[in-house]
Amino acid sequence: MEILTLAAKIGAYALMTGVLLFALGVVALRNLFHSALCLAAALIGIAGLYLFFRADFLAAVQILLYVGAVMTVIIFAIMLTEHLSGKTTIQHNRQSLPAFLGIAALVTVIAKVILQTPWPVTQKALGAHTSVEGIGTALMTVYVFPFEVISVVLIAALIGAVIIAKRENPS
Amino acid sequence: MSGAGCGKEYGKFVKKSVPFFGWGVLCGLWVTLKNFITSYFRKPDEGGIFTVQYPEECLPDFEASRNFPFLVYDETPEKPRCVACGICERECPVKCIHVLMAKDENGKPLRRPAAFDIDYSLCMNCGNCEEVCPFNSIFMDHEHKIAAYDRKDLMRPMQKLLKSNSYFHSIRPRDAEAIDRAIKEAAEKKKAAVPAKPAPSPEAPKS
Amino acid sequence: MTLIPVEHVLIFSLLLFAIGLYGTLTRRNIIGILISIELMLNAANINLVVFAKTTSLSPETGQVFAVFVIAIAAVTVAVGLAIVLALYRSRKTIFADEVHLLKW
Amino acid sequence: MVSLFREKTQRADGQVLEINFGPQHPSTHGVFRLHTLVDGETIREVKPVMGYLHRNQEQISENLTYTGFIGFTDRMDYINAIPNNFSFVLAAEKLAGIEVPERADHIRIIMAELARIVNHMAVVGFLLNDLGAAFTPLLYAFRERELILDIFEDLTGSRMMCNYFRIGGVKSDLSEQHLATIKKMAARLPKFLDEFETLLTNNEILCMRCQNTGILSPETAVNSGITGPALRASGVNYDIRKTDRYSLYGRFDFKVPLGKTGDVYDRYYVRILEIRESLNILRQAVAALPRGEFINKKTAAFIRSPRNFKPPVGEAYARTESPKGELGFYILSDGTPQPWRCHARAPSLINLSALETMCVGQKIADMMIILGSIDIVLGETDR
Amino acid sequence: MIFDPVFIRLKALFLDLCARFFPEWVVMLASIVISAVVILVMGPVIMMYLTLLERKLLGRIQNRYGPNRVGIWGLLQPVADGIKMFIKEDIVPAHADKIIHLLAPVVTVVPSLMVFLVVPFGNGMTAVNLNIGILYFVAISSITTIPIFMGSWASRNKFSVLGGMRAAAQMISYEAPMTLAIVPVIMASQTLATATIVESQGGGFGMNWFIFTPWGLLGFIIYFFCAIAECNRPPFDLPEAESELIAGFHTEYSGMKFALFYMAEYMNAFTLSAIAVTLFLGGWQGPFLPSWIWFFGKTFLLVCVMIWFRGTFLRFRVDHLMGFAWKFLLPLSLINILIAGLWFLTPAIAAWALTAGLVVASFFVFVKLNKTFVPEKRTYVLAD
Repeated sequence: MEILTLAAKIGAYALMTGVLLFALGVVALRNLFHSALCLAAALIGIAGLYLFFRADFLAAVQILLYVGAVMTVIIFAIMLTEHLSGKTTIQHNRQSLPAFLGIAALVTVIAKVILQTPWPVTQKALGAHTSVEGIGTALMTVYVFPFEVISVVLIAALIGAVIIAKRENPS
Repeated sequence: MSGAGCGKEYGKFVKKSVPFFGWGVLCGLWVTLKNFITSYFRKPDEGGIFTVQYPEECLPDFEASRNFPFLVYDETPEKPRCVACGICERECPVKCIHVLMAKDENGKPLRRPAAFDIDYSLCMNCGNCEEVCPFNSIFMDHEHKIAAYDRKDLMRPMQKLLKSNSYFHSIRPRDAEAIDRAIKEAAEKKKAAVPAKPAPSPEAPKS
Repeated sequence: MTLIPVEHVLIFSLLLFAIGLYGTLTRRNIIGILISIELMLNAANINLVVFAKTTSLSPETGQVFAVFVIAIAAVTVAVGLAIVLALYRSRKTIFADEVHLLKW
Repeated sequence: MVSLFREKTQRADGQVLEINFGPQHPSTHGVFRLHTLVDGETIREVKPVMGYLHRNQEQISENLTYTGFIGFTDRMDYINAIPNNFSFVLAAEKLAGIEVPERADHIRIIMAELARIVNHMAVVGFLLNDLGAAFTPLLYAFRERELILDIFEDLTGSRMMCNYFRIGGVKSDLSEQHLATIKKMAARLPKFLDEFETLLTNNEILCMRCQNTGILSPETAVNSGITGPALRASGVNYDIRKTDRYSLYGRFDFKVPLGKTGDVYDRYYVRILEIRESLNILRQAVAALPRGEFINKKTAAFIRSPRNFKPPVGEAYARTESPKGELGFYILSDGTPQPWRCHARAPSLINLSALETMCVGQKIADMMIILGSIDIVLGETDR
Repeated sequence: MIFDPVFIRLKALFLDLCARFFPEWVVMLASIVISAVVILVMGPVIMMYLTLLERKLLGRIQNRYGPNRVGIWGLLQPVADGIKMFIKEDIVPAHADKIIHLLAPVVTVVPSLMVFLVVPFGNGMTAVNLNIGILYFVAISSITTIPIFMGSWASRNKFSVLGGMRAAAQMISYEAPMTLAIVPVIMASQTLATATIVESQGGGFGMNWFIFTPWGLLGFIIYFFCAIAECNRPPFDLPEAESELIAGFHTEYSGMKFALFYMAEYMNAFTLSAIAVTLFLGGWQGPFLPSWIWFFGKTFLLVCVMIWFRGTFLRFRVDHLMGFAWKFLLPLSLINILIAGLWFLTPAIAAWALTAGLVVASFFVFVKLNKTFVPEKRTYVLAD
């Protein structure tokens, strides 16, 4: 049976490198439409990762919300703003070198911190498989206040987006 | 001018009111369902399936239907009725008939066509040539399978155009008898009046 | 979950966050910036889930917070793109460095 | 491709697209281009571009005899040839002062009304096909239309290119057997019409799509010279069969259906009512068919020798109520067997002039059904 | 019923066979591979014979025969279509974005195949019994907007961009009512897993399928309309409306790529009606016949209803489409959740009367609110 676990491990690492590659695609590609599609692929990869962590409710929500809704809005925006000819202008501004150096420094610092701290991995948590019912009850009992606040924020965003994007109808 | 008021307002043609929102659509669904079910057992002429499986079955041709012209000969293809007078060539609206009168060795015109071509790719099946021909020699055929790989094949020479009088009887029985009767009468009148100047060309009353 | 040590996943989400940050800083197109912000939010989400699975007492908290983060991300995209559309309609351009009325 | 709207697309804000609903588009009923300026889904401007099917028919008529040209008039409004023959022959008779025997006139009216039914069924069928009913109403309408086309083939020799009318009468007589099939068809058609109406007239989606789209007010209709069902759907009571009473239309009593708002729905339903009225006339004409010859004795000879038909010098204009509108033929004769000038007043061309006023502000999907509802045929528009 | 688990026994037999020769993990792998292969074979075959079924039924509605030249009753017609699609030249427009143009058909087919994972074909015959079954189905069916965008944007042609925009707008606005129409079913069966949903509808000679409850009927109607909209079939086939946009987002596709789009559309139609059967028509529950015959019978019945709709309905316009979803179906589905809640709280008899009355009342209230949808009454003058 350990072959299957080995296969799962290799699968997880492959998935992670895949997501990183797609993320690089998002940042580096000149054509905006291609980078949006790379983001979609990265999000699906991350949903796969959640499945690997046996958080299947979250994987489904991630695909439903991110890939289904957020990506569609982004592609709508791309379609409305880019004219069909699609001649790609330069996509990166001048600060790319200083930004790269700064981020590299940040990464080394945080990586050192991650590798040194002894993460308290408790055996009990590993076994527990969070089911959909668990999340449902948590949402409705412990986190009911943030749940209501989120719905208010969503309504506010909805109305705000409509007002900003609404075109004053031509007379 | 606007006649909205001047006619009697017919209540009958007020569009029927719809009991509830989805009613019209449900009636439409009922009509298609009814057609679907009855298509299995209704006879073709009252609304059943009337498709004809073309290559195997074929719709019977109507007698008067006109497709492409053809020449008639009485006994042998060498003696067609046509006398190469050229009236049909002149009257054809699309100019698709070309006639050449035969000449014997010392140049005297014979009353026979040497060449009679009809360009089937130009012909529009109007049937004028059949009407204007004084010698009842050109008629409209029923045969419509004339597809060809090359436009040159559609230029029909005389040999291909000539068809026997019996074929003419087979496709258009009524017209054929009327014309034969007219020709027989004209022949007797001519025999009876042989001493006198031959009668003018026989008037074929079109039935 | 015991298959992969926690550190590897954290390194992975750190790299993802770094790529997102790089994208936000260097892209000229505002939609490109919004896309990179999405990447950063996702990196944070992965951390939430991993910590919930390995270290916390009640395993659902991580996933519930992840759901809230996804909702917030949807809000940012919706409002951000509404602004982008209004901007495109009035200025015909959506390049961040060309929209510089406040700069003198 | 020079763009008519080049400067407009640059200046306008928002997503202004310049789309060509090009010559080979599935729903423009033939070769016809709509050069449209579209903002999102709503239409800003429409410029019809025609002339793809111009065959120079009027020039050809100048070196053809009158009988020879009748074959060409079939090809103008190729959906039904009879109304074209009718008005050309009427113009020639008015020019030469030939009167038509009773039986010939009755046969002409029977054929004209059959052609009107054929045309309205085809138009309603194609309009609903544009609306997307996957061919079902079209095939129901065509199932009945086949019966009439069989009558045409049996009588005139060809289903659509009839070439049946001659100056002074018709080419061949209407036998008893033809009358029987016409009566059988007339008996069966109302049953079909009721079924067609239950399928469609109260259909919610049809009402949603067609009501209040492409509204043509009576004033603009009259000013832009629209005639036919499109005009009557806007409420203007103008039917040449009633105003001119040409041929024998004075003897038959029939009604002229008028709409009120003049939108696509009214144009669709006025055509269905007109089919019922045509059936009415057909029954009366078949009942009142007298005996006698089917062509004026003097002009019968001209069939055999068209060159002898030399109308006097002069001009004549005769118009009839073709299913698409007022179809008129103006013939100028210089005494020779060939007309000096022969011009056809094609209703499709003139009905197109109101297309832009109807389409501006509507959606793209509506433009197609508005075009379908005013029922144009490119053979007649471009001649 | 000996026929019922025939496929399960077949698979078990095969697994014992290979258990003798291979180690333990290969057997586990084999069982996954078997169900995967069955789905990968069954999907396209179902799609092929759905196209034939559609052309035959449409023919019969329109008083003509369907295809009957290839094979006895035209049974080999799908094979002929398949060969035709292989042979046809694959045209890629000059300015098109080559990679995305190639990728779009692939990305359409993948989600429609993945949905088969969750469909309960028979008693114990679900490929993978995920405990988030229905949520997985909703998530995967929400991905289908992305390939439509890819297809329309990559072809660089105005018609396909318009078609793409319309398709995406339609997909999103019909996803909301569909998801909300599923909620009452989850409330009734207390679980997301499809197999247990079907089990909770068992017994009583089919009388306690969910469709026989007022909220179930309303939910089924809403779900069915959204399912038709989701797979772009008439009366919602606006994105590829031939009369206006030629073929919408797959205008520039031909040959095998077009076949993939075509296959995805029909597989979507099959899976959406399969899920409709699972949720509302009691999946494989049925008195005598084996379970999978019940399932396939009901699904094909629903697909025939979709084909029947295609033969009768006209096409919606874009704003009607949106209005119908947001202003009519969405409020109805929200009210439906309320009604389902009342249904579980009130005792039996009162529950029936109350909920049935509420369902009818809400239908008429929302019809009144949407004045534009109700057709006007027209009068016609017959002047002389």
